[in-house]
Amino acid sequence: MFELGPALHHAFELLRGFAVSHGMSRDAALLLSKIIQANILVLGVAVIPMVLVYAERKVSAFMQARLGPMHVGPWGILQTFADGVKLMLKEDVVPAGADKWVHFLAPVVAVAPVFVCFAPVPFGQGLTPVDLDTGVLFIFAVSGVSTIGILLGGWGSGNKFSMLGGLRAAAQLLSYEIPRVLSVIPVLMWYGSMSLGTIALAQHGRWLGILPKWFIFYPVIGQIAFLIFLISSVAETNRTPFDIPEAESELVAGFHTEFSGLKFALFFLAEYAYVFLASAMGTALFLGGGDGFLLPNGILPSWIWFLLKTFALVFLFLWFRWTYPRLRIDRLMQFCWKFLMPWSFVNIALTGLLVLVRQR
Amino acid sequence: MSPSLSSLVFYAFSAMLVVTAVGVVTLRNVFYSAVSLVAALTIVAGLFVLLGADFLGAAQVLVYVGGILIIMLFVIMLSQQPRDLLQRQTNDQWIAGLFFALTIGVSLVRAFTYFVSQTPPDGDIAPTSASLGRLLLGEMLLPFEAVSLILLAALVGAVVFGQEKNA
Amino acid sequence: MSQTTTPASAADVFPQAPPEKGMFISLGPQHPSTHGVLRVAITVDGETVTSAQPDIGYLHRATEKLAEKRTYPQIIVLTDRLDYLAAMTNNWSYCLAVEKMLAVPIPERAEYLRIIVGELQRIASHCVFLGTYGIDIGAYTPFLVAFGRERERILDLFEELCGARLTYNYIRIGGVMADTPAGWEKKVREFVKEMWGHIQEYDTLLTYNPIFMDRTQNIGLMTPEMAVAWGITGPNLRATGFRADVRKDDPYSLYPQLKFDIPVGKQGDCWERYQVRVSEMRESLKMIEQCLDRIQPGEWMAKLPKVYRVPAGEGYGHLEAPRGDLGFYIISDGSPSPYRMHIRAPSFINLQVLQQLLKGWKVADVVAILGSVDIVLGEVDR
Amino acid sequence: MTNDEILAVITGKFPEIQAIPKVQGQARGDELYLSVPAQKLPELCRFLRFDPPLAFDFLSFVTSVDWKDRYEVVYYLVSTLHKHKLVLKVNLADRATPEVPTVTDVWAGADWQEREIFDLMGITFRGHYNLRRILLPDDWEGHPLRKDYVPTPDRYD
Repeated sequence: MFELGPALHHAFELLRGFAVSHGMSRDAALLLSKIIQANILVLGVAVIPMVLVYAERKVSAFMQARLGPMHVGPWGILQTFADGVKLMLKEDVVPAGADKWVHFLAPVVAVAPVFVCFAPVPFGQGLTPVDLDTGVLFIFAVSGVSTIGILLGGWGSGNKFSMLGGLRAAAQLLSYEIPRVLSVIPVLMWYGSMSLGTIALAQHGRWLGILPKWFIFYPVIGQIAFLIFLISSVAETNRTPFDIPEAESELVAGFHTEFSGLKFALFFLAEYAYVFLASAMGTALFLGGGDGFLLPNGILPSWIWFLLKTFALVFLFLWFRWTYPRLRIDRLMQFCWKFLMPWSFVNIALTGLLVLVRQR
Repeated sequence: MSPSLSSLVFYAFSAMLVVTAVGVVTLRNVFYSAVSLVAALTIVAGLFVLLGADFLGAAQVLVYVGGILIIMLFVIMLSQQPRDLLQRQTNDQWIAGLFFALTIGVSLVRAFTYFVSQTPPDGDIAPTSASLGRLLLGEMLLPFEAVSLILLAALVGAVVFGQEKNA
Repeated sequence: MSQTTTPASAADVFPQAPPEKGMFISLGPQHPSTHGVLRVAITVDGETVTSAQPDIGYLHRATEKLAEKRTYPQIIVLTDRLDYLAAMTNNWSYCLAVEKMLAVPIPERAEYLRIIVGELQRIASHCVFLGTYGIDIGAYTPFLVAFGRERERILDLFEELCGARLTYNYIRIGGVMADTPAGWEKKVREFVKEMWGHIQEYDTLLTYNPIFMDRTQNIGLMTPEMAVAWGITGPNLRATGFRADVRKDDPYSLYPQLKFDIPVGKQGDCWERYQVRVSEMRESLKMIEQCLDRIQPGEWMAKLPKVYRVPAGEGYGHLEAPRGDLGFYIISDGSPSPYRMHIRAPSFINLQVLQQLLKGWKVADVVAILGSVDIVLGEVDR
Repeated sequence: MTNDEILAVITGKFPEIQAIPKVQGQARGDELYLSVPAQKLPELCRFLRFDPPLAFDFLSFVTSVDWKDRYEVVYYLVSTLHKHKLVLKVNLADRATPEVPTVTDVWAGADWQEREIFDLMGITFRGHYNLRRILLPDDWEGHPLRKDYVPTPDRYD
């Protein structure tokens, strides 16, 4: 019904026409509309973590027989907004022994990649900000940069323990990036393209009328790929049961303990934005993007379906955090190198076989 | 992207690239030069994308910035003591160095001007990952496998050297 | 019925001075997982701990010196603040020692009330351990469930009984402070019925959670010889497979008439120290049910003069507190206040084994082992 | 084993140790009380610990008492196998430098308890591997549990 994609497209056409008619060159108008689109995306990515923080506090509350934030706004909806304002007003403490520039740069390098990563994500029909041909690879590449932010955070805090904490967190991110990339390769092999838009589109349609042709329902390879992707995404976003930075703060200070005020808010925003990014990628790659099920097509627009499925995956992330204790650091590394990686290789081989069979 | 806009972006990127590259060499603090190396390589990736090699740009960021430079930062953070971080970057043979740089510079400039005049800038920017993939696993299969063998040998070597004596 | 302990070999049991080399980490005294004001100085060689020296005394209130200046009933208030998570059993143990010297008969209803209240206190104390140990290992929900929901129910019952939630001062020399309010026993019975389901919940939530087991099994192993040599008592000792419980070995009150057994572990690792406490909660529930069935209305306080003098002499009374064998050694010179009172605090003696127990384990395990020993600093520092 | 059998076994090996009889009207538990000279302590403890019929493998607690004219160190022993109990009392006549040999080599559990007695009562334990203050700050003067202890005024400096 009210698909947002074409409507927005049409709006920008009108805008460009209006600008050109008022003496603006075609290029300038095009650039202007691109800038406006980018701003909408950045605003969206800045708002989503606030929704996620609220969701996390409410979900954890109900899991623990309590109510969660209730005072600020009806059912505590404005609580995260209030937290944001509080963090902005907090004094930004830079430790004496710290390296001022690196302390300033760390949150920037940790947060900036997140905004860029959302470009190729297909929010719905026609709602892909930039349908890059190498979408998946682009996201993995740019999200790798934020690991450097964590290292800078560890170094910029000036104390030996937070540096150790930063190193351990970076080691975890590096090692879990590999199974995450490997787990997505079967999807790319099967659909022959790296653009998230085309992959999501290719998953529309039904098997025998009822089972949607999502990659997760492909016999063995779908489930293995999805599970490895989910597990390594939880590890990539430093969330329980892989939250080494928090565990480190028990013994060795975590890398972001020396940051306060807005800088801490940026690290916080990065974590939740990555959770949303991982869920969005999971939806696009494994759950068929904007493709609805059960209800006949067209009742709900595709971007609503996309958001529903993404929030379902986000709920999984939240659920893990409040039920599982923390893995010890060496078990965590062992799990990655000795369990996730071999299985992702097996999965790639299996998919290769299936692709061969399909070509016959 | 009309020619005037893309050339503007190109010159901006190149200028930033030169600044960060010089920064890598001249910055007194080793950590700062590592960070400016990160910036330099990211800008190189930007240039690749500008030239239409989107796969190469993404791979550059993934491999260099996401992998190699993080290891470099690891090494710097683990090994360096704060005091000997601030070493003087330049030494007294800088005259010989300058002369050598000039000759290399002149020959490079002549080479570029020759190439630029030869190849007309092609028009549309087509996605390259498919053709690159076919090339790598088609004609170039043998060198591709050879390179992976060399990398494997390097990996095993690093682990052996990294092994602590008593382990 | 407990098996004999072979003489401990010197190497693995006896303390040696800490080595000097290795990186030094100071854990505490302000620290999320040391359960109170305790500092543990750890020297680390790479990832493994080479020596650990707990540093205590931050909460020392000289209870033993204070006792010499107070009359016998006034000291009950002091004992509340020793193991502040199990004030009932503190009061009870002190009253046992004094009653043993006074040789005064305790009415049966008072004895049953003491057992009901003592076992409820054990469940509440183990709930606290369950919650905080979950947090040490990284699981946040058990804390809200065990500490928040169950323990609150017990504290409400105690508040209804004696007006206080932590420092009850309910068990007095010769009996109990007051009879139970109307309907109190019915509420306890309801709580006990519900609690059976809750303990089942803990098993699924934490006890048999694969990551929890991975973090705690085969970690912080303790042999029975080492435990007995270090004087360890309570769940920590029983987790090593050594069946020793004051309620069975040196029975007091009406415990001989109750049917309950002593849960025992096998190899004394962190998981079994946790598991023994959870199954002990089940035994406590059994005992409370039996007491509720047998309790009759009647006298709840022995006849004692206003100011009574304990005959000169000495006496040692002890019982099975949630954290181990808590005893009071009292020397009286016939005056209204004791000449000397020594408190055998189980947490104080259990804590010293850390010097031996932490050696050789990884840094990441220190928090798990320290949490599993379950000490309360009020009792350690006295 | 009853108290008398234990007493018989001990006096068999150590003739100079006698039991402390229970005075009429004195409140006391049913344990056997022994008075032990300080220098005989290590040998007796090792005998009590490793002699099979006695097997006192569990040291419940160690404490000390200041009787104004003498100090007294009390050991409360329990055998987990035979379930019998024993109380050893060591009297230290000289008040200037009260000293008792350590028992940490027989029962490791005495480690901190002896340090606490040293800290609060001022009795040194010869041979203890780590004898320093445990509860009070290291620079504390005096031993609070002594009857003649004058509390230093509160310092707010």
